[in-house]
Amino acid sequence: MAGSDAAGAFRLPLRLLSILGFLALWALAAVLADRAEVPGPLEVLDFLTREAADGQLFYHLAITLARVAAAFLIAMFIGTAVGVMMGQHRRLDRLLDPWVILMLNLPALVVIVLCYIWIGLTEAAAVTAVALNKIPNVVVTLREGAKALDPRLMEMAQVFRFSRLRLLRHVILPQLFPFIAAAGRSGLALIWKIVLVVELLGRSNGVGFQIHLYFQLFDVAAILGYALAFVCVMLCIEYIVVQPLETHLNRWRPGAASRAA
Amino acid sequence: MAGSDAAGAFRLPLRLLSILGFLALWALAAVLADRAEVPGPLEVLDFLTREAADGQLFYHLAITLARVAAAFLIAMFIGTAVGVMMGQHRRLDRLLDPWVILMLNLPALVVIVLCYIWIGLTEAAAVTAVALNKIPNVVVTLREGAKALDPRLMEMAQVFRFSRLRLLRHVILPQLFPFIAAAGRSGLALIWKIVLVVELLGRSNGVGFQIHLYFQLFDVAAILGYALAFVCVMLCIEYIVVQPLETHLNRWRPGAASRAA
Amino acid sequence: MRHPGQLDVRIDSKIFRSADGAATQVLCGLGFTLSPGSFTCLIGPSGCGKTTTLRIVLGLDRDFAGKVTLSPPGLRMAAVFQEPRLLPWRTVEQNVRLALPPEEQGPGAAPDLDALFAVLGLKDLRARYPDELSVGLARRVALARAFAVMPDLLLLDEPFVSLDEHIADRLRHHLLQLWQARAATVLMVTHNVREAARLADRLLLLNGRPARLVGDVAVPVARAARGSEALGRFLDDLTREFPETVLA
Amino acid sequence: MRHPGQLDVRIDSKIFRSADGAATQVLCGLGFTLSPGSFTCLIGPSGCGKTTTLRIVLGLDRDFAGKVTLSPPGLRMAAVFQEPRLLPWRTVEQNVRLALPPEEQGPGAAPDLDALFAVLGLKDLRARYPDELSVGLARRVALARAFAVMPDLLLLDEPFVSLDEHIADRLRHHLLQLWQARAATVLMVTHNVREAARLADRLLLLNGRPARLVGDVAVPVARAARGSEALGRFLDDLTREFPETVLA
Amino acid sequence: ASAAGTLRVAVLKFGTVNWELSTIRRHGMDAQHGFTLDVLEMAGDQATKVALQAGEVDMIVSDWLWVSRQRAEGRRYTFVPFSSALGSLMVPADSPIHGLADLKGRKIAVAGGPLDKSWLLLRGVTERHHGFDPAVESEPVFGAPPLLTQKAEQGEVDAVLNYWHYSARLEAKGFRRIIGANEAAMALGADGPISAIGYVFDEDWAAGDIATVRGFFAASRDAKELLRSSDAEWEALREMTGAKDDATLVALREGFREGIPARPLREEMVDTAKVYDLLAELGGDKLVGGSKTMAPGTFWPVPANGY
Ligand SMILES: Nc1ncnc2c1ncn2[C@@H]1O[C@H](COP(=O)(O)OP(=O)(O)OP(=O)(O)O)[C@@H](O)[C@H]1O
Ligand SMILES: Nc1ncnc2c1ncn2[C@@H]1O[C@H](COP(=O)(O)OP(=O)(O)OP(=O)(O)O)[C@@H](O)[C@H]1O
Ligand SMILES: [Mg+2]
Ligand SMILES: [Mg+2]
Repeated sequence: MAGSDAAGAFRLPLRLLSILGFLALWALAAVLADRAEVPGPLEVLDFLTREAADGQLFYHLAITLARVAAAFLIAMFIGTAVGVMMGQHRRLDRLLDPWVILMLNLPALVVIVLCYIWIGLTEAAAVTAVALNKIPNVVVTLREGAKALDPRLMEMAQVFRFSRLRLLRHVILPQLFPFIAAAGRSGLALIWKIVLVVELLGRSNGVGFQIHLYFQLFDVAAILGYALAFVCVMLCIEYIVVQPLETHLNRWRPGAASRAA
Repeated sequence: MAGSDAAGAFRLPLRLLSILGFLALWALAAVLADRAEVPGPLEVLDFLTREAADGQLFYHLAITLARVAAAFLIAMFIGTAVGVMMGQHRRLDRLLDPWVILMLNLPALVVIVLCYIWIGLTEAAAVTAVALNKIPNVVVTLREGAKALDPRLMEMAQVFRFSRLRLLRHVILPQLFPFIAAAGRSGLALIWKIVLVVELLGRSNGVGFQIHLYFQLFDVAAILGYALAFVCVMLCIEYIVVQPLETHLNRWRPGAASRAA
Repeated sequence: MRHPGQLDVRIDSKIFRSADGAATQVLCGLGFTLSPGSFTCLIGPSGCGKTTTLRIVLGLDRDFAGKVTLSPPGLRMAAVFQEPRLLPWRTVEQNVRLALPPEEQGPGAAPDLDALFAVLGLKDLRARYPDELSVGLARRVALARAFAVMPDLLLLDEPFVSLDEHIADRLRHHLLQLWQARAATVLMVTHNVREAARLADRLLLLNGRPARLVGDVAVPVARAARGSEALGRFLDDLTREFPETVLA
Repeated sequence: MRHPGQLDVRIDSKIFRSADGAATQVLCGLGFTLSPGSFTCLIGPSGCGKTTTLRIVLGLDRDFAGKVTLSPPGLRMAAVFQEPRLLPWRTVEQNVRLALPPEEQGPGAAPDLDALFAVLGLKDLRARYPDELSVGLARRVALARAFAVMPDLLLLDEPFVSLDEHIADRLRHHLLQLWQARAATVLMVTHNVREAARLADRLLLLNGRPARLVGDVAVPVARAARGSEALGRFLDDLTREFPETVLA
Repeated sequence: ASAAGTLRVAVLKFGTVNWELSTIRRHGMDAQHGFTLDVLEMAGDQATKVALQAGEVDMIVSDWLWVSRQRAEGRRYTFVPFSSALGSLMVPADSPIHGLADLKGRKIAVAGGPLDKSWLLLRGVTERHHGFDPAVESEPVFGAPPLLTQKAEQGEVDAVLNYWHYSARLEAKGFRRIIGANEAAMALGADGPISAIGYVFDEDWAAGDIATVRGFFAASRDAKELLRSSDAEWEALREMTGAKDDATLVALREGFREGIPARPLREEMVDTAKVYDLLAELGGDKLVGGSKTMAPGTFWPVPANGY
């Protein structure tokens, strides 16, 4: 596309602009509302610096991130494996399908409480509960991906006797990539939301624990502070890890070269 | 595939088998655990019949379903539109991207509380809060779909001067279908989970309201009863509406004819 | 009756940037004018830039130095791409009908496609989906789609490969009929020089890296005499004059 | 040195069921044996079932009545599909290397592909991605992939379409060399009867609905004499004998 | 704000406050006192706060700490005691724990989080009388109250500090009470039991419809009186309490009756202020939001009506 080169140069400014625009809108809304339940960005920043100064912020953030990371890896791994198998084998799909729908629609609360009751009030129970909540989502997304696999490429691989590993790495995974990206990105967000509930119900630290503590006091600035601190971490992960990786993995698409500049 | 015809005949039995297997496993677990907080299927069924008899079950189920349906339609519609636009226009993508990540990672709690405070404790606020929670997930999934659109078909449509509507209906939507299916299926589940929280925080009816009431009494049979009642509704929707629709929309895939039998 | 257009093509330079960062100039100083109602064939070695030229003419690639003008604007255009490019989720007939201009979309306005499908041997396959067709059948559907539009300007990229000679001959004949009936302007890419000489008024020969116009030859044989010896002599001359580009 | 295989093909019936529920019998009572080291061409009108036959031979379609035996099992096999079927996310060189048998995958064991790429005119394109290639170039990569495997059994589905005659001739020559050097068994589909007569020992002619074997002709011209008049005469005879199937 | 004469209250559907409100409605006490009671039943504590802040109801039930904090931030909420039943620390019948000193190194489940009043008081009294802080030398586990009750029954924790009605349920199952939060407060200098929770509303709204508010508190007093004296009333409430057996119902009934505020408001205010200072010290800024003493006006000066 003409002009796409120029767009590359605008990337950071556009993003910055977008973030600044958000902050400006928020500040304006806070000034207009003029109520304690609607704190402005400065109040939230103020809270965050205080909380960061006494180390609380990083302590809880780190713990929550560790839980999110563990549950994410487990859920993506198991979910992708099961989803691809179900997408490829119709019998298995029919057999497991009701279970997936059940797990998908079981309220987080139920799964979490059952995990805490059965496994105990432990870290393992917390991570298991979160992973169990997320796995069916990954399964459902990756199953669609596996169903949309190009049979022509699969046939090619069969004729040239690709080993299982080669088939997976060079034929299947690249085709699943958009689905993995979708499942991963919305998955990270979902997991973090469930971690909040898990921490509320049975953990003694973490961002979710803090948010609920402040929710009892109805301290909106503190709630927003912790929420946005996590959002910032996610923004960093997105821009420092995910998007460069995505650009690299998509470099074969025509026009990718000029776009990535 | 050889034998796929035969598999068609097994479809219902396989599924039934799967559901029966689940019930059997559950009953076994309950007997083994032999504790009040692990009720068996019969206890839950008993609760459900009582709750159904006095009309409570259907009342709360209907209200929750209405909320889920409204939020689902709004979220899918807006999310698909925004996601496709972002996937197709790189500038817009860069501009809105931080907002999407923000919305994606804002805890459900924060969005819900802010909606209730700003809009009031109304049905509209509840549905808005749920839709706001889900929209970014749809956006993220459909954006991947829009990025993976086949440029060759888009060019064909351009040469033959397809109108916007024709392009959307015959070229774009069919390609987005796996992504819409993934977003829709995991979306319905996500929405229902958020509706539970919304009902906890500011409604006086609905399944979420009931589940939390019974949670305070730690009546696991009641919690499971309401959760499973909803799961049953979702199973019905899946098997009566979604899967036949999916089969119809996928009838063009080679081998679909023998598989659908 | 609308009038077919005159097409002015001037491509000063077309550069591709590939994923490894390398920039390759594919076309350089390419200029030609197609007069209304003419039939021109574009010939050149595999990978030299023929498809790129067609894409530029079709307005699908705007990232080049130069200018393409088609007057008057708003002509009916159709193309047969090098691959069939059918919508896999629409039947054969739907694929053809969807490409019709808006004014022919309604049930009443829709042209009768029976004759066209009969010529192309697609009569029994209207309800089939593209993935259920052989490659040659899919190609014929792509041809049917372009023919059904009754275009003023028709661009074809190697339209008759993967077809047996019987059906290919029938389709060449049909193409000529359509061209004459509509007085359409046709630009066709082919590797088959014999085919080009039989169909076209004029041959544009492309070669080199970057590709330039190395020859612009009017076919000197009257259409009626194209079955004869005269065509053979013309082809021999052509092979002698452009040994790098033509092997007939 | 491994030994090329003998291929026994017996397809009693092949039926396709399309999305509209209609069942079409495509092949009926097709039987032939390819002796080790032979070169056979399969010829038939577009859509008659040639690709279907190849897919059955390759083991990609098991839903048919009949039996295909290849002895001894474990032979090296390669195919050139009718479409290139490259992995779009792997470079030209990766696409070729990934198809090599496991024992040639390691960095030390990998064969030197320079000569092959040179013959195919792909030398400068090793690092390109398939979507950056013209159709003819992509087809050449698919050929390179099949040739690099050095197969005992090679199946080709219209391998030389979309190529200009210069490069097509070079590739036909290369194919013959490979065939002789490996003593491979080759089964090739083509619409170009002249090409078939130049390359093959034997022509299998397919026609009808459902398609049956209508002719099984040994090419009576010595390989050395295939440039000559003798080939022309053979083709004329063939056209006379099978007017429905052959038009040379 | 609602139409004059109507009072909208948001409460937990199965909460203790709703026992009182449903008694008021069942006996038409609202009409007797010249107002209409409109109850919005919700599923969570936070939901009632959201409802009050969104202007959806006139009154909720919460604690004076929250009210004081809100007043410090400029919102004119005020508080009228509802119950003095605070949480208590429970252990299984056969537990080796017999006093606060035995808590060292034990796993204690704490409902409501580290800023919970009862927990802070327990920490204060243990520190003062036994020389260690359970937050440091025991192992507190925070979590949802019903889940913690469950965990205590399963024996996964050694002791559980929970709201009174959860404690009452445990008592019915044979658990022992080690100390109640009110005892802790008294051990730390309060003269008598102070209220835990109370009705919370905007004082400006109350001033605008004073007759209704007075009527409500009169009705509230009548309902409490009835629940104190009549066991039959509790049969009507049985389902609402979720009691599965008679022992539980009795424990809940006795707990409720014990918690009915009986002291003069003035004395209670003085004691509450003392406890506030204590909590401000123990809980820090996080708990009280920077105001070291209880905000003036936290207690609504109910005109002499018997409390
Ligand atoms: N999946 C399918 N479902 C239904 N019909 C099919 C399917 N695949 C192929 N066919 C039909 O089977 C017939 C033979 O197809 P095949 O691809 O073998 O033809 P072919 O001889 O290779 O033709 P071409 O020269 O055009 O490549 C065609 O009529 C085709 O439409
Ligand atoms: N997106 C792209 N990025 C980089 N190079 C490209 C791209 N598209 C085409 N090319 C290169 O441009 C050259 C011309 O391609 P084009 O498709 O026009 O060839 P062609 O003349 O149509 O060949 P063929 O006869 O094989 O179809 C080729 O060398 C091709 O590799
Ligand atoms: Mg081309
Ligand atoms: Mg074929």
